[in-house]
Amino acid sequence: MKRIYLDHNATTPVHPEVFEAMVPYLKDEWGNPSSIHWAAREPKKAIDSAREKVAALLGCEANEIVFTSCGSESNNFAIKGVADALRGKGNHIITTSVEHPSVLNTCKFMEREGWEVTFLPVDPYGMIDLDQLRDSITDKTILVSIMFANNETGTIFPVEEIGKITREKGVLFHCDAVQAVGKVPIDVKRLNIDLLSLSGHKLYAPKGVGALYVRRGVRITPLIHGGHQERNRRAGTENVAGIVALGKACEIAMRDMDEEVAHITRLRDKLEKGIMERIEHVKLNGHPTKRLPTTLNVSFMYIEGESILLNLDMKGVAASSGSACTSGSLEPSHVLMAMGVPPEIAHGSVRFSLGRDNTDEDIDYVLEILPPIVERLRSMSPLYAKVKG
Amino acid sequence: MKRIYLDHNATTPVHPEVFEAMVPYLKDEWGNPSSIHWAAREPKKAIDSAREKVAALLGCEANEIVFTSCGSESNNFAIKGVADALRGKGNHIITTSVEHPSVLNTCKFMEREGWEVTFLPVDPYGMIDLDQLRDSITDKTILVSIMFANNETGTIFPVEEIGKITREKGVLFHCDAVQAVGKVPIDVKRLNIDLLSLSGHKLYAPKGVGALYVRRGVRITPLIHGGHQERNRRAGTENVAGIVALGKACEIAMRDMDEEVAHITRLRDKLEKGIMERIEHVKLNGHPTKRLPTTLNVSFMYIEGESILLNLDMKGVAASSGSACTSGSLEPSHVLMAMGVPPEIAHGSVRFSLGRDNTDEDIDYVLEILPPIVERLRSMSPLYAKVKG
Amino acid sequence: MYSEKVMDHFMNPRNMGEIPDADGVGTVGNPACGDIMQLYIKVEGNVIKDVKFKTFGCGAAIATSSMVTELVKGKTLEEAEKISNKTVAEALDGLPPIKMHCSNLAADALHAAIEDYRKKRASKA
Amino acid sequence: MYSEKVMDHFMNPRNMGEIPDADGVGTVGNPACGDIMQLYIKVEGNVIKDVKFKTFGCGAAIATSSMVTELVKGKTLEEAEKISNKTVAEALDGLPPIKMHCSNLAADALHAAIEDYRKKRASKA
Ligand SMILES: Cc1ncc(COP(=O)(O)O)c(C=O)c1O
Ligand SMILES: Cc1ncc(COP(=O)(O)O)c(C=O)c1O
Repeated sequence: MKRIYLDHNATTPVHPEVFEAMVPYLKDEWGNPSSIHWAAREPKKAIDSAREKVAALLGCEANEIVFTSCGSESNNFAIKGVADALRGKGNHIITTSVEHPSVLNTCKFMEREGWEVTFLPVDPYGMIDLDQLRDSITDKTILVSIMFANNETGTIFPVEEIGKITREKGVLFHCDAVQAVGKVPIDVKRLNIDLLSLSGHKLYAPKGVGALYVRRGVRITPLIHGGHQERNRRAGTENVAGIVALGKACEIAMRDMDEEVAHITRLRDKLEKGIMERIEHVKLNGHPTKRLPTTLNVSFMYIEGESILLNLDMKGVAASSGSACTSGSLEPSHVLMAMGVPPEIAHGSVRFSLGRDNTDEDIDYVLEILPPIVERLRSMSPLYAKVKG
Repeated sequence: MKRIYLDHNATTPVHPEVFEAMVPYLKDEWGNPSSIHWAAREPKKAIDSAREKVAALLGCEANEIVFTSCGSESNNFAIKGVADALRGKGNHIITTSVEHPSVLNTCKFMEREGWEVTFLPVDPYGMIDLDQLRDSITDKTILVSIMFANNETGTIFPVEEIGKITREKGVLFHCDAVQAVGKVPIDVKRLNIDLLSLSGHKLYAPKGVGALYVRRGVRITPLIHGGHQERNRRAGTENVAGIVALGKACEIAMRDMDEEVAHITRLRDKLEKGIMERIEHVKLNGHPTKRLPTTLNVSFMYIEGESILLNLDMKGVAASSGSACTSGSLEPSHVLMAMGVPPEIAHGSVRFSLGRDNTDEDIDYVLEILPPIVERLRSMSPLYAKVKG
Repeated sequence: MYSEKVMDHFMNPRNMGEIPDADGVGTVGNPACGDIMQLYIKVEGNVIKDVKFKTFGCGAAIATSSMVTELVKGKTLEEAEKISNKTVAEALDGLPPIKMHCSNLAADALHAAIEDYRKKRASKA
Repeated sequence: MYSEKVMDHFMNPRNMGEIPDADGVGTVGNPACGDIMQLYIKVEGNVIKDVKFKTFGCGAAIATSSMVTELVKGKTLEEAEKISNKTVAEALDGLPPIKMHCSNLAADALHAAIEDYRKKRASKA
């Protein structure tokens, strides 16, 4: 069967070069980098070199990178770690209502712990209001956590402006850039970002490795206490193969980003245009232009997302409805709800997210099979019957 | 050069069968197990099957296993998670003074958070006093965290008796079994263990994966908040390849444990006897019999451990002095200090830890090169000069 | 995630459509929850002679709608009233736990249609 | 972790041993810290003619001991007094940060030996 993968925001395949780079650390170079004998030498060097590659992609120093196990850990570490370290200074955190659950639920946990959290609303494009952000910062505020780009809609936040505001107000800025790293050029110094989360499996490295950039001088309490790894910021024997993979993936991202983004953007735009031309009653979710090149989120009105996905899957096409991480839930996407999308339209949303290996044929195929699927489901829908009269 | 690895308590090589088992999940089956399309199917099945294998080794149900990124995360999760969930019930935790830093430093962090922590002392063999444990439990106690076997000395704790006491007193028992899993049969139900930590890279799986057994009914707050993974107990896209590897490693451990343990015990005893016969002024650290089959910790009096390790390393022999995780520190081992070993003798400790691939030739070689190394270093030592008069 | 039977009923739903001159119509669910089921019945004597559905919802919602129409066709009203959401789920070889509640309303739609039929008859009589 | 020079001095220490009739002996460190260095000097006129060491300690401790004996041999006492722990570490192409303090006491041992020599001379005079 044809297999077309359009769910790269959920996870990406492991890049063959990444796989090759990590294999030696699963076979012969399995030593513990903290040991002081031969078995440690190569793994230790490999970690140092990976750290430099990640740092190069973000425009920071190698020792500002802390390796973690995933994007969720990075987000928990950033928020809980900064909050703990600065609890003498204030008790207020600002975030948005469209963050990934690993930020949102962490912030809700912090509320339960007695912190005050402002969840900034968004407009119908999923954008925050910068004035509202500025006005929300009080002398009790210690942290602003706002994502670089939204995983469901691809909407890109005005990170540079947010960085200016937070720096000016003297509060820390954590940015969940899990979806943006490798797809958008990021320079943490220029953007005044103090902490930044990323996750390997969103940029062609395997699952099980992530990183948190922590600007030199930012105080942070470990989430995982124990040994001296990661300069006392994250205990646990290092996932050497995973870290090597992440380093390699960052190196490849730096090398290929321009070309890849051009390719992906062209295909995404072709898919978007094709859908809009072929199918009626389709609503674009997210910002029309300030958007990740990978992402197309649309609602097919009068029908429900999962039933579309199942039909696509029967034809070999993988997509998603909201974040894969939240698929355990039946609530309509919190992101679309926050954008004011009516629930029945939110339920009909499908996210297509593209990657480096997608081709024109992939898009042509989807554009061929999608209209009859939508039509068939609409023919079953009591809501559509009303529209058709 | 000859390469003889006697540092298996720091980390183990990846078993070739484990490597083979995980490769497909790094190459073709890279899907996100939470997705609802073809790419998720195989990864999801693989995680379910790995969970059953881990559960089988521990004698528990599959849904009592939560996958984590390492032993340190499991320990942090267990202690912080139970403490948070039960904070209405009490504010007292009991542990020992010889735990791994990931327990010890977590408990010190808890103290800073306002918790009361009892660090039970140990006798010269590294054993706790069960009466003292029983007497330490008050109606404020919510958790006892005691390791299964010590990573530095191999001393095995009376886990069954501890389980009886904690169950009788109605407090939870967390057991850091990172060093014991795969080397000692463990049945969490029979032993009345409520939470148990393990780490993949200590049993021939790669670094970057661990697990926490959480008995059904035990309330625990996540350490990593976010998505619905691991039944809402640990957010973050699953490290599928690592989890598969851990499952395979547990399966192999179950299959090979008896044979392996017999082999390793024989070699360890040969090494121990050989050293005692060939070298004067050597002190065994840890319990002479209640000890992991893998571990031999000895102090070479009048000389210092690192200088022995460096000499061994020059000859291709990898060993360690205290836990590799603490090698960033210059303090003499906290474990040996707690056992009352004088600091200069603690500084002279070397831990040899054996594994499945070690051979008689390995031991013969070490017994050949070690005496001249010790002699040479002693000839440089002002302390030895005094003894010799 | 779904059983083969669910997927079969989802991909090839039985009795999909409307009955313009239905004797009873039942509608349950609401768009906010992501599921709306509409069931039409044609009753002769005491027997359900024809039944059709329209559904807005996920795979489970569509499959349970289809299954309930199969279960009910030719049954007396009393027999039909005994069919529960659980019966429907079992006939489909089970549903994922998370789908047991919200997307498993087909029997409720059936009962609503029967009630509608009874009300209409009562008002005619 | 260690430079090649450190490893060379560690594996092939220069001037290891004691001088039974030393003119000055310096001992620094203590076993609790894991390092003890003992330095013996033989002085002629104002010049260090011979120097030997004994050390209990890690690689850095042994290498710095060896290095300081090389640096100091043939030097005047005044020149020797200018040698600092930093001088020794630099002569070894650096030490790991964690070793810069505790295991880098060789110059201290040297200064202690010189002081011992001066005291002895003073008490003889
Ligand atoms: C007893 C014990 N607990 C916990 C750990 C931590 O395991 P990891 O390095 O996987 O975090 C270790 C490893 O050094 C250990 O020996
Ligand atoms: C924006 C964003 N943040 C965080 C995460 C969490 O990353 P991980 O699954 O690696 O924990 C994701 C992945 O779904 C994401 O899209």
